[in-house]
Amino acid sequence: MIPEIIIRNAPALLIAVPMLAAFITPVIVRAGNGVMKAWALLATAATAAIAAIVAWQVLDFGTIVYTFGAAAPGLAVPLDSGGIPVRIIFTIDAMSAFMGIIATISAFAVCLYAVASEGRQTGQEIFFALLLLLEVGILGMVSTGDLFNFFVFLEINSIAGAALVSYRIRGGLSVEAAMKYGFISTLGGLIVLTAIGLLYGQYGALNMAMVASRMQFTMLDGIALAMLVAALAMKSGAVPMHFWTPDAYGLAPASVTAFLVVASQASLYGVFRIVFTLYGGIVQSLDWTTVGWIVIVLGVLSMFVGVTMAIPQHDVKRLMAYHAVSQTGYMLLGVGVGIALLGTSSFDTYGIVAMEGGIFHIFNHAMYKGLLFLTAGAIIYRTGTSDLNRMGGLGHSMKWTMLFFGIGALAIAGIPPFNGFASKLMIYESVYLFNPLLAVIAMVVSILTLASFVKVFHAMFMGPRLPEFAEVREVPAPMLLGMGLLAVIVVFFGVFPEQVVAGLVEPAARALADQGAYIASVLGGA
Amino acid sequence: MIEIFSLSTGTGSWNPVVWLIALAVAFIVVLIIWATGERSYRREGGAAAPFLSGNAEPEKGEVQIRAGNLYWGFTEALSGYYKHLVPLHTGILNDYVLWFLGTMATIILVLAVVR
Amino acid sequence: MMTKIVRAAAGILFPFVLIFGFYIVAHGHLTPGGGFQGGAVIATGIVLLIAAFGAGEIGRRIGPGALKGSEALGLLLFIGTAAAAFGFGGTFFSNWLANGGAVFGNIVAFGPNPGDLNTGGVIPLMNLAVGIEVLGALSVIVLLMLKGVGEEAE
Amino acid sequence: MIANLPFIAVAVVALIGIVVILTRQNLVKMVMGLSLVEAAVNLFLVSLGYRNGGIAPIFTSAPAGEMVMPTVQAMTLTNIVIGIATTALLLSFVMLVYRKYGSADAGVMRRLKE
Repeated sequence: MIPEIIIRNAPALLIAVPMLAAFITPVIVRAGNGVMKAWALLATAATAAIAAIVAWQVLDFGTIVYTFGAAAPGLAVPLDSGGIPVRIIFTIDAMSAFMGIIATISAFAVCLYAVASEGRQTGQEIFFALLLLLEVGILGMVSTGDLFNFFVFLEINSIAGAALVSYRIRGGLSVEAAMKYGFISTLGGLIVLTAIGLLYGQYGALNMAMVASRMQFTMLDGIALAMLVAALAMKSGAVPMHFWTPDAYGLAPASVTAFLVVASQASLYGVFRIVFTLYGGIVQSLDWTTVGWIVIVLGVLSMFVGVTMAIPQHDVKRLMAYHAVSQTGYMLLGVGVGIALLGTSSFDTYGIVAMEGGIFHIFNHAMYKGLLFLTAGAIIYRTGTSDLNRMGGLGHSMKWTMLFFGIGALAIAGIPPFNGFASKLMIYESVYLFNPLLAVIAMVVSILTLASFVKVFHAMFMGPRLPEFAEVREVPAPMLLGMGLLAVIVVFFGVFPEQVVAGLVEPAARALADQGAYIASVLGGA
Repeated sequence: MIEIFSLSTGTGSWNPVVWLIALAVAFIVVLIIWATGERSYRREGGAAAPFLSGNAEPEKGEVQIRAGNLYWGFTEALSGYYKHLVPLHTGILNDYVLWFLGTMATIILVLAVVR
Repeated sequence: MMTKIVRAAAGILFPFVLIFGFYIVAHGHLTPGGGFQGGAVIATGIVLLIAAFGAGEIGRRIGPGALKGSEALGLLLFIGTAAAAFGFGGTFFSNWLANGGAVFGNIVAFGPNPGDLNTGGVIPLMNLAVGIEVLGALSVIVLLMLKGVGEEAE
Repeated sequence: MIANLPFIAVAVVALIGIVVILTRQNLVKMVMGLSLVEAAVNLFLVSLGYRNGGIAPIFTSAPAGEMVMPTVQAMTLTNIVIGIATTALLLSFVMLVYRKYGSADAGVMRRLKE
């Protein structure tokens, strides 16, 4: 049914299709804006289909290894190389496939939304080209098995993201946000590269599996680990390195913000991949628990500071951005508990559940946070203001947007039966067994989240119809479709969590925890 | 059948389908109670109008509570916490970098030097 | 716009800069250099012209449109060469021209040798693509930034 | 000691860059500091690949002997290319900030806070 050549080369197409589409976009725009938008939509849909093929292959037949430039995809270690994988290798295990699905679904919904929401802007071909490049960066980060390649995609991610944040100038405010984002992520990228240099200097390899199999855990390795964790946690917006997040999320166009959430999660994936796969060999030592606790502390700080900073905000997107910081904390907490417990007897009873909860939360967060940012963008699109103090009574004229916002808000607050509840329940129960205090903090944060979103809902939609918004209508259909797609996923994942957890999340958590299988898939059981 | 849809969390399980059915049942119960209520109630004739000690009801737009006034008590009660937290968000790029490098240095200290 | 001496010297130097740049691009698979470096050298030549004749004049003669076109052409050529490998049954980026006997297809001699330009398979092609891309991109960056500075001065 | 000189230079250049980033509020100077850090990282990578007495890793007419590591040089080159892109992007941002705010100072560029 699907041509064999596509299945065989699916990991490469995952990068090649959006990249080619991005480069063609500035050319194809000469045939008209409509053609260009249709092209961008087609490209994101095709990428989503390829990500689905990749995920199906991975879940059915195990980790895929794709060697660029080799005669066959599986030839990771050439015969004349002395047992070192010299080429750029994509190693796609269940976790990578999982992140790929998140990124491509979100990209498609965002693209659908942006077709209408950016319709009044100039230079749209650059916007869609950058959006596709950002998708390339994210997909590359999550699928690569090569440290330097990871850095390159991280930089593509940063540059495309910073350029997109400044897409609308808005009297310089967006440029300020983009400057801060671009500057600090470039510095983070350089620190990642230094850490990669430290590892290369010691082990003479860039392939993650190769470095992991040679890892000696010297002091330099510890420094490299700290640099990688700090820089990537900064890119994912963990407190106390979160200061760029509200700026960039708040000022970027709403469609971009919804996708930047996924871009941050690719960095979060980087943290987990580095800790588990690269450094998974130190499980038994005391350091390992320290690593877990560092991630947990970052997570708890993010949860608490994020939500408390969100409550007094009055700019709707800045408020949501602080919530994004807070929700990132849940993922760090869940997976951090998994890290701290890895290798102990408790891991199989509740450590793995905490990890599954954290990883499931990545998916849920990308969907409901994307949905919330898109609804905020829809409100701003029609009212022209993002200040909550000036809004009110929009529920009369924007019923669909109100419905989607309600779904997103209930999901982020962890109210059943939406998807946020399912993942948060897994985190609460397993974290309670690890350390009851952490679980209590997580629940308090969840309550504060609900309180904060009640405020936003009231301010935006409730109350009588205000005279200044008498002309406000519902947003155009493509924007509603983009939001609707995400809302359907939020509800579906909330009603059938077990299927998703068993089908996608658990393989991802197991793949992340199993360092030996990752190394063996590249180096061939050595 | 039930097991397929329930999410097991290691210590317990959560079944959204049963929960939804329970919600629907509760909704039906509420509907039945509501339907047994007084049918002769009339909205017109001033029965539903607000009574504000005899004063005239103000314009709707004026009584809308804007977002800035919500949770005033919460932020006021935690003002000691917010007094320290909010000024940290200076918006100056140098401070962003300082926080980032400071956190990184702390993690390096904890992970590599102290062990 | 600078003095006549500078303009005349720039006019004489420009062809040499171009030739040197294309030499670096074409020999990228044999000697240090390659697409990026060669493209950067060529872009330096264009910057030389801009410095001598002013951004306005050069912007009118060459035009950001043409440079952006060369950027897109280079990128498409690069990805196209990489993707063409699918047609030959290889993986993405695999070298489907090397050792084929045809264009750039000579077999590389073992050990130290003076170097044969007709080797390398797709690597020279990709160098060329990158060279085209970089000369367009770097020149367009300089042109647009100078345009912004010019608006500032007015 | 002599073999460690490049790494000492790396530390000095990186420190200068970081101090510039932390203490100067002029955005152009901050970008310059970032470029210094980047230069330090590049120097670090190239020094990693150096082998004592090694020759340039070019096979054309190469004399017999040890070669330095080419991988790090490729990495450095890639980082230089990325550095050009980021520096150009950041400098354009500085230009726009200057035009809109009337100042290229990090202390002025703080309308987004709290």
